[in-house]
Amino acid sequence: MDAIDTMIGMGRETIDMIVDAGSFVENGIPGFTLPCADYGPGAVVGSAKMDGRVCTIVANDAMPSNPRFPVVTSGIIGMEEGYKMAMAVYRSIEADAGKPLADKRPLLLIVDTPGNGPGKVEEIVGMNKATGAYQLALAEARKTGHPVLAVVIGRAISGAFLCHGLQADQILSLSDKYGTMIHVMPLTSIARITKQDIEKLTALSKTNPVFAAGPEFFFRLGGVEEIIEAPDAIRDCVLKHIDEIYRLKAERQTDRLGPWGRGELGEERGGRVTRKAVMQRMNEQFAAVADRYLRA
Amino acid sequence: MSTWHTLQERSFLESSARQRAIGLVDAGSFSELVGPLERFVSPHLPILGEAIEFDDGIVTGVGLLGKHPAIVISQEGRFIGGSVGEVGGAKMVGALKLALSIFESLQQGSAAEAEARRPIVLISFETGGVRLHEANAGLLAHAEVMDLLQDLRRKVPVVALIGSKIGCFGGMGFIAAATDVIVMSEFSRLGLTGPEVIEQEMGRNEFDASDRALVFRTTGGKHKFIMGDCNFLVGDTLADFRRQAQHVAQMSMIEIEGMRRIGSRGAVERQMKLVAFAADLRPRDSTDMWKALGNKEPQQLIAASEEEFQKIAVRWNA
Amino acid sequence: MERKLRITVGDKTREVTVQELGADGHPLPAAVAVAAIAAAPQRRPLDPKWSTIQRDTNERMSHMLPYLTRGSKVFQPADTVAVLNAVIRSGDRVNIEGNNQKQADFLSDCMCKLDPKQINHLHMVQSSVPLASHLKAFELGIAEKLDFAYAGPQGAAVAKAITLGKLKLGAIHTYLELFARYFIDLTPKVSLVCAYEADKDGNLYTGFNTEDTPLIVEATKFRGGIVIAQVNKIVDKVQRVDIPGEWVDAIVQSPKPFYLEPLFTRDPGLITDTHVLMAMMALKGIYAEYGINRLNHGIGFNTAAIELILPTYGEELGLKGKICQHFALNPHPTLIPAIESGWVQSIHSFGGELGMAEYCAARPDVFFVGPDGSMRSNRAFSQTAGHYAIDMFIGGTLQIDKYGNSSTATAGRVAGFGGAPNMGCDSHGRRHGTPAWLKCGEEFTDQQNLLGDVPRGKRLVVQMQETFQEKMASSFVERLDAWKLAEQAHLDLPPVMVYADDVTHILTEEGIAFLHRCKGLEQRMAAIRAVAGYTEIGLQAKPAETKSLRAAGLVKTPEDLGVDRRRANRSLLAAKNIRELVDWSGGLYDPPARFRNW
Amino acid sequence: MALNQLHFEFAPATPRAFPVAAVHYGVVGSGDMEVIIEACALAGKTQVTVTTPVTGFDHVWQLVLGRFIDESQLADAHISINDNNATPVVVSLRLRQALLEIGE
Repeated sequence: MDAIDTMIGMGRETIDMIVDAGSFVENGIPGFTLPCADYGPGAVVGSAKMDGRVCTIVANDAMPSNPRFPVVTSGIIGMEEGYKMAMAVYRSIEADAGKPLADKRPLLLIVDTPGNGPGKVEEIVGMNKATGAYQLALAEARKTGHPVLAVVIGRAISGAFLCHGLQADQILSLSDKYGTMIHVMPLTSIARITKQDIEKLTALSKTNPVFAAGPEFFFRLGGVEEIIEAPDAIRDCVLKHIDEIYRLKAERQTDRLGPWGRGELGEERGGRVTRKAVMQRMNEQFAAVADRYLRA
Repeated sequence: MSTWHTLQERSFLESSARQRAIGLVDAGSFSELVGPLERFVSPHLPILGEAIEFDDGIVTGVGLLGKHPAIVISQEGRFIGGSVGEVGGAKMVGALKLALSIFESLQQGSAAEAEARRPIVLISFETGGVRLHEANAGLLAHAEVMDLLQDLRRKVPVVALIGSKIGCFGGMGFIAAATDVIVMSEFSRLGLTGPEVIEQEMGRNEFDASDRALVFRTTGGKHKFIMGDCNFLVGDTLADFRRQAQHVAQMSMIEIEGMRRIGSRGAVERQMKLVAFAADLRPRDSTDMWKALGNKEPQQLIAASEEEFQKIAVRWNA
Repeated sequence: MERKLRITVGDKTREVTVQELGADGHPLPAAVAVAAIAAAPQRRPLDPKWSTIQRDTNERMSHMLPYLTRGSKVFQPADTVAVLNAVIRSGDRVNIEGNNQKQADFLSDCMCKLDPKQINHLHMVQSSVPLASHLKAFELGIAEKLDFAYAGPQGAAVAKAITLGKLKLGAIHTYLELFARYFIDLTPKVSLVCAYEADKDGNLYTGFNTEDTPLIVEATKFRGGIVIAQVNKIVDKVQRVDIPGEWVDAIVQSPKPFYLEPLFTRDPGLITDTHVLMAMMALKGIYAEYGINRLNHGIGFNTAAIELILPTYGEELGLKGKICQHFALNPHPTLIPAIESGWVQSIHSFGGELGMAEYCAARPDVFFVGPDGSMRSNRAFSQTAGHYAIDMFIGGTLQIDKYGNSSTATAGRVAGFGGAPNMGCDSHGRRHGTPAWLKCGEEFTDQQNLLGDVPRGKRLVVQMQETFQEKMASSFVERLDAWKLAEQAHLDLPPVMVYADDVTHILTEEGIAFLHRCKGLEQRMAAIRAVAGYTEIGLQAKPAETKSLRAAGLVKTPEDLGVDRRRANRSLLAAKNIRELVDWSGGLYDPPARFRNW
Repeated sequence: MALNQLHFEFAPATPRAFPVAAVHYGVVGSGDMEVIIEACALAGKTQVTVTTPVTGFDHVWQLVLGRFIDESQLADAHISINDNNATPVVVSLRLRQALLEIGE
């Protein structure tokens, strides 16, 4: 493990590092079936145990390419992948339906994805639905009481991070010492598209978290809960946060979790300070005219 | 002057975000919330020397559709492509949160009253998604919006109205997909990846972004209607869109839930069938898909007026 | 020893060498043609001293013969380079057909594959060089000298090639001027033209996009040159013979249809409120004022806006039947609503616009449609019509100097003139009178001063230009960039599109300057300043002077014209996007894919 | 390069007070601008703040705005403009249209 300099492309290995030894059963979620064995091969889903507790794993596998959709390679989330991930979540929710909060299985998202399928067929069929479906599934899991924890081990880029990560209760990230990438777009592309000077952007990105790339900046914006310093610390950190999420859900402190919780955290950490003021003002202004709309 | 009556016959495609917001709800009923006078401008654009807008490119407010309070979110494509940054994102999130709280407060009263006054959310999309100048804040706001869409499920219908120049792409393409009902005109587009990026990824021979006919065939209103991604295809006036919104406001929540493309295991299973269909077909062009679905003359569909088209188009049905 | 066979064509007999025979033993068509020339009854035997051109051509064509399919003038696309190699010699004057619309692109590409060691120093004489391959021939050293009219997108490449010494510039012309030189001192030896269809005998159908072909072929073939055509399709019988097969030496079906640039298509979606304001000013202040009935519109959003408010604002002003009835004009899609509303009686076109063929064919009362049912354009005739038979030219530019000279040249770009100056000038050979022409002449103070008591008319030449363009680039300048360009590119004179002495009106969003009504240059300059807004030129305007110019009717603001600014918005446009143009046309207009918005 | 803020003050000869609390008009598209005009007690003067990425045209702003004030005699008002490369003609047009919004 000492030799590891990056975890990019090691989605499957990471599962084994985190879960109880030998406990991962690929596709082994109750009721979960696939149309074919190599369906959405860039997504790995299944059940495992963590400290003896059953959990659902949803991870990226950067190695295989999708045999039916050629643009889907190297961990890209294509349509099959997105729906496969969504199905894993829905089946997990169903498996624990009616159980008390404490018995809802956690969902662990292992994130290493460079994007969504950028192809013509994807647009013809509607790539946006696949990733949208997965996000809604995760939101539903979270709201029905499942702890949902994402851990970024490699690439968490733009739309793919939105779908695989940003709907979690909490997000952890491996330190950028391991090449971890979290961003919407590399600075060079931002510079090209916004017609800004790259030197200026680079200088600004050192201090301004809103467009800079990297886990540190997302941490300051509340987008990342905690940064994990080394791969061998992932398991403990994951277990700690799952316990914390269980506790917060039990205490009905769900406002401190999920995308909304990250908004609040971003304010605490000084990263997104206008957000709250905007919403407060909206509520005040509505209050002043509410009668017109509620009693019309 | 943008009076409501003159707005009704106005082209939706030509209308600004504010004109759309005003015209989509009943005459004189729109109250803008956190409007330009509040001057919540982007704190990030000035650092980059980029022009700012007093409403940050998103109009939010409340109006009425009959007795239904309508929470309106309307994006302005002319300001930095309708992109979503921290302020605009917060306005969207705040408006959706407001819809939820209106719903909850109405639940306090009689059930009949709550039903009769059930709020509705109208989102007039015109955006490419995240604003790159404040990308991280924009991205996080997208996640918040999605989270709230799930909160509103089976409570408050969320309607996507897509009829503007830029269409709805990027992260906002996910958001639109996750709404309850999608209304489009044939002049607008919905998707994830913009044409230029597809060209860049696949090469010009596969996808020529300057071929607008191809671009519209792939992501335009007519195609989305055939694929079932858009529930209603309407004409290009504000009145056309408003009438459709009004219609949705009166539908039952069960009916509305039935219009969804995604958001349940059953819906996902239906989509998986569509993906499998595409995997078998390997369409080189959306018209291959149209033909496979039983549309014999794709060219006729392209040329057809919106009304004619609705009569003859065969749609995907899982 | 050379073996010769005797063959008979008509009533004449001639000897043919064995090399001129096809595999079946019959003479090849070019040999037949040569035989025919030799056999022509009215022709005396050729005196070698006076037929050097023809003998040279015959010799070259004999090298081309092996590539022609027997019994026809057709050669295979794969043999194109070899055919060109057979007929082109170093130092030749060569024409590659192409204007701002259709392009003989395949032949142009193939010409670049010639070996520059074998074939070089070509002198290109052609309307335009908008393709990359046009410039490549210079970079490769195949071509050396250029006489042309328009460079469009290759303007920068032309400038660069000149600077690098790769291109020797003859002159930049206007179209009509260059066409004229084809018949005087710039006759092509080899012309590479293009057409929609050909039959095996070389009859060409150039149809809707006839454009420059007849002129090039006539100039070339009647001076013993060689004409090679690329065609989209070889057919048994062409739809209409636009060019007789006798004037075409060889044809090839190009792998792809020839490139056609939709240069005159303007998306109404991009017309701004300012364009509408200026269009309103133009209609009220110029069209109505002079009763403009015979005219040409330049390319641009300003003129597109005028076309699109004819059925709305024009109708309201009661101008239908009084203005805009006869055009020399490309088939502008934005004119469809006015045509459909019955404004226009006739349009003769320089070229064909992509997507408009079916519409034009379906409106034979308006367009020049042949007995076969398709339109024919002809640039030479339309340019002539535009030069002599119109009363007004109105168009935009890039820069206007303080004297009123205008130019589209910018530093580093040799864009050329195209055909606009043939219309944006006074035709001094004109002798027929029309009310608009006579009224303008009467008002033309400085001209009258030179003529004494003899009346003479004047064409209206209107420059319609916003004071600032995108990114605050000023339209009014102290000195045209054309001067700088002339230095950089070693031009004889700065390329001026429209000279100040030809301009009658400058129309900006600030107002209209009636330059021809002014006395002398000083007053003209004051009138220009008065409409130049907040540009450096405009800022030199003196309020008192502007006031007196307005009082004298030499400058008119929108208010002076009674144009209501509140109405100046896009809602006045009869069509607001391409789709609405299609609707107006009843589905006959088929816009190019890149302009579609549905 | 940050955004530039320009400030101007005008004193119209025959002041006409702005009749409503505030009006907003326009969209900050490329080559366009938005404006807010608000009533504001300024002793018969009008102040203007322009926020723009463009530099070097301060004198043009001064003139365009001056002409607008001359024509409208707008007084006791504060005008806020967000500009994105609007040309003078667009600026004049939007200012006039803003007044038309309130029926002036």
